[in-house]
Amino acid sequence: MSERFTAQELMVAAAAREIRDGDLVFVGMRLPVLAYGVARNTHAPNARALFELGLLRDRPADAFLGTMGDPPNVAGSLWATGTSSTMALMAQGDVNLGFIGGAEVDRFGNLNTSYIGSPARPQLKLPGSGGGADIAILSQRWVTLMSHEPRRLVERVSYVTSPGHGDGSPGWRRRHGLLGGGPAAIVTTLAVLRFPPQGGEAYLGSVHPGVEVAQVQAATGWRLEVSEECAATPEPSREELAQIRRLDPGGFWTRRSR
Amino acid sequence: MSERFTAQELMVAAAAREIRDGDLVFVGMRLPVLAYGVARNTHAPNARALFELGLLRDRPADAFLGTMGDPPNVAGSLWATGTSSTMALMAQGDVNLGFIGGAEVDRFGNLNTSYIGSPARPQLKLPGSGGGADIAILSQRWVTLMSHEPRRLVERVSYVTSPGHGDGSPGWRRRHGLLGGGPAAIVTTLAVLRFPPQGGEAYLGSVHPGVEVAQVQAATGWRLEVSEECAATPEPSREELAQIRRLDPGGFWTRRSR
Amino acid sequence: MSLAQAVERFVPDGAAVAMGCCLEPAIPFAAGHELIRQQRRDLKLIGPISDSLFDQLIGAGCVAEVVAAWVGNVSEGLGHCYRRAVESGDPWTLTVRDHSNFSISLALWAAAWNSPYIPTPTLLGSDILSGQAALELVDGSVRVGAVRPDVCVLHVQRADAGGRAHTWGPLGVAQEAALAAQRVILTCEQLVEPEVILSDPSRVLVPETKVVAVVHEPGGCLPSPLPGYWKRDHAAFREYAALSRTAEGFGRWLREWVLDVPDRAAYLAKLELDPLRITRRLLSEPADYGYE
Amino acid sequence: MSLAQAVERFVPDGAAVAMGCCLEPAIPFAAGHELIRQQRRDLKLIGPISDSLFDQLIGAGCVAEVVAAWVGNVSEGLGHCYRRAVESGDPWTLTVRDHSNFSISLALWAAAWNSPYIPTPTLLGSDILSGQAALELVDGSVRVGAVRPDVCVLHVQRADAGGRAHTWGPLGVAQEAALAAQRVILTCEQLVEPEVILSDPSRVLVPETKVVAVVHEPGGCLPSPLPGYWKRDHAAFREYAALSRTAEGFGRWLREWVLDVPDRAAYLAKLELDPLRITRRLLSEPADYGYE
Repeated sequence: MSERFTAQELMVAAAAREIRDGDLVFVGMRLPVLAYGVARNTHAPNARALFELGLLRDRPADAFLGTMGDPPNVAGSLWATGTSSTMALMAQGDVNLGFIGGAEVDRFGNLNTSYIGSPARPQLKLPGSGGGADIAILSQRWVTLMSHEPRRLVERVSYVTSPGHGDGSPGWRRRHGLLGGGPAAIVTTLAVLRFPPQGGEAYLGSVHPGVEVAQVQAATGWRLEVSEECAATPEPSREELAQIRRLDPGGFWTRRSR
Repeated sequence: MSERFTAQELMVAAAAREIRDGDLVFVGMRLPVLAYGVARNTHAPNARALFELGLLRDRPADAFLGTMGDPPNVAGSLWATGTSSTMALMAQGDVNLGFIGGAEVDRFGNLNTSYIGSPARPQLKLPGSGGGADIAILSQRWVTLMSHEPRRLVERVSYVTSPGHGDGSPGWRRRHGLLGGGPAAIVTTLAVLRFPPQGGEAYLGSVHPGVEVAQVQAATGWRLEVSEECAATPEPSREELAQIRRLDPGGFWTRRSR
Repeated sequence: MSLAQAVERFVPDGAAVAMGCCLEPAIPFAAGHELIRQQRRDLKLIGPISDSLFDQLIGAGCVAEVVAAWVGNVSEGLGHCYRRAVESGDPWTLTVRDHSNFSISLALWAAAWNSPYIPTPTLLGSDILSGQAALELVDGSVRVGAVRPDVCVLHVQRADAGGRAHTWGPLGVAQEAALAAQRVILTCEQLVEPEVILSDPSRVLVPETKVVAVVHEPGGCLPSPLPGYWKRDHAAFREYAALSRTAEGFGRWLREWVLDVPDRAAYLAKLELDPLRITRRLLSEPADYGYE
Repeated sequence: MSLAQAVERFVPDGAAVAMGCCLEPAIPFAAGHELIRQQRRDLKLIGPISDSLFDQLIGAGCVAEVVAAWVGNVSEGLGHCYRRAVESGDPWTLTVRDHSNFSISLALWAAAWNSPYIPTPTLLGSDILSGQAALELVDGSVRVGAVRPDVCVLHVQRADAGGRAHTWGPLGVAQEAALAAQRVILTCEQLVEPEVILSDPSRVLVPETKVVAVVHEPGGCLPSPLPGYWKRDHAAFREYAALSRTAEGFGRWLREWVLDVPDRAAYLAKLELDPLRITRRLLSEPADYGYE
């Protein structure tokens, strides 16, 4: 990886490029906050951000955010309301793109942020859904960001907190009544995995600069399909990096080891 | 009836006396607005008023109200909110007393404010429930006010907008899942009709000054039980009248012929 | 955008329109009168208590269906056009879906959340249930089916051109109606700079993503009141009640106050406004949104 | 009333307590720490996302059940006491009722309206449904059963002694939690005259009829932020994350920041407050409630 940027900065830039101009984006915790800000200030000037605690914005906050509830995110917002009102927009299909933080994901894009091992006596208790399940079920498409490790990208998650394409069979989401189109991409520390528009199984969409396909495969818990167009993930542009560093001046999200 | 006060003024005073100190009162349209103000400023200084459009008050408005939505009712209110929030308090059983305007009532206290005649092609279409059905079903007890005429106090209403004691059989409300205790009184232009605490049939509780029991019976569409304690409805006190006239200085509600 | 343009573009014949959502105050009468002037037909009106506006639209022949808790004239009583339509199909037949104030609110919340219905204890034992498929008694609760407006029209105190608005005072079912609606039209007393609205995002009721038109229409609520701006024009409600008693009288009222009036400015010019205007200010304590 | 008195009187052992309802801001940490000092036991905690507060209460042994969408540390990650309790029953066994943010909101709205449940498309296809009777899949919708708190604790910007309060900023599930609760305890930054609150009834979230205690507790939200008053104390969340990784470390944290601290004033005295305090005001445009 380049000296010019960190893996987190590359992930933020890649996530930002998933946002289209004019999108209503349901912004999750952490890196997606930065991704929205970068997109809004570069290629998507008309993208709006909806936050589950009850905020709507048309521009990033004027100061650093440790959480979406920090006061700079409230000042200058377009709508300060309750969770159920922001969820109403998503339940009606108005949210074009959602971001969900992932702990464990499988080849069909199902996310587990609840229990590793048996829910009755898990090896690891994760914090839970938050708004993740809501985004996964109700937003038009969604993207998750996570560290690329074999224990995180697994063949099948043992517990589905936020459903992706279920068992991968065609029409699984529609059959189960899920409203949105499901996961569109998994942005990791090594690569961007994508899903076919009709759902199904993740494939390797692009590898990050300096990363080998074999390295991605070794860090993935299933045999990964590689798309014909698989190329290098574009590096963050100078403008994107400037935006990231303006939004995260201390490197809280993008430079500290976590 | 005395020259000292109108029938409406007497009704307001009688209705006000149904309010106990500390009550949370769900105030309907028209005369009940005055009744709340009189009670609050005389014997029930701690009574609060809840209005279905989304207001809570602990004192009457400082100026005349044509409707509960007039700006003087908003200024100085304790809570300006939505209908569903005020209804939440009532659905939880927090409303001690509700008032409903009636067009037609029957011996079991069922109110019709919807259709006279067949709903498919009625002889008279009345405005409908408003919050009436909600009050009838959810408040702890409720009172209705109406003109005492045989066409209004009928054996059985043809359409139950706001249920009272149903068919009058013991436990009818409980059997049908209605939460509150039902109608406590009907305040009319001639008398106050009351219901036994356990429900059932209305009886004559008191007759207004100068009114004969026979006159009440003649104006009632069923054979009216007369309670042993049946006496004259107390006249409005000087203080009550002063309050009424302060709240309705032009006689909009209590002096004009309607 | 003018009100005529907004109504022309966003309220087609047959639309399901929520109006009068705050109950007695802030009723968008100007928008309703414009619907009449544009001879809109087959509307489905949705609202809790309509203080004369629904009656006027019904009398003018704009309405095929009413989904409401109460249709009349709050200070005066009956809605005479509503009566005539239901009793004798004059000017034409009307489908009535009766609700209570609570149930219409729940129906709108259900639509806002894309829930099929919300179960509730209200309406138990009431004949409002009878014959209405959207109000179903199951397992001891009433399932109030979702009611989704195509358009919600709100009259608000102030808005900016971008569709952000401040509302204050009682809200009735305005929040759920606006959230449930496909689109929202705002008429406002004051058109202000975005800075004014953005200074207080907690006072914004409707997300701008729903708002398709903002119309600067002072007095657009009259004869209904609006905190901080207008008293209720009781005399207008009384006159309307008296005239609308007969179809012929309603026709005269309609010509004088709607058809012969090109727009809201002309309506206001016919009134003595000073007694209706609220002039003494009662300003709220500001809230501090500081962050540094 | 002091916070100690309010907690003593209104939050008994076994109570179902809603806290952290605004999600990341305005979390009533002072009240939570008082619950720990008073050794409250068998609490049922209800909330959407708890930014460390639920983790602390769990670690201190106050909690028997958690009804929540997320329990952790928003900027730092896992909730280590929560993990230990679920993974190995340390300090003791915890019943977990998983929700999403939307479903916990609907569960509270259902309770507020005395509805048995609200059906919704959210949670379809999620294992959150499995084995939870209060989340039932019927007819293609998920029925989210009502969740009724005994007490809801909110930290607000300003309140008067009569229980009326102004809140602004994002609300999360605070409105439905307060409406659903049997009683509400308010802690506030500023205790003001009733005139301040009554100047703006639209900013009142909770009817005073629900409020059983108002406690003047400046900084009662720290380390969580509050618009107009406090920045988030990121360092405190980081320190908590690092120490709470082990039960022993959590014990040290607990003694230093809760048990050895008699009250919130003493907590604040341990901090460097100036960098956390918001000093630059950003005042909202007032609303006019005039009526004459």
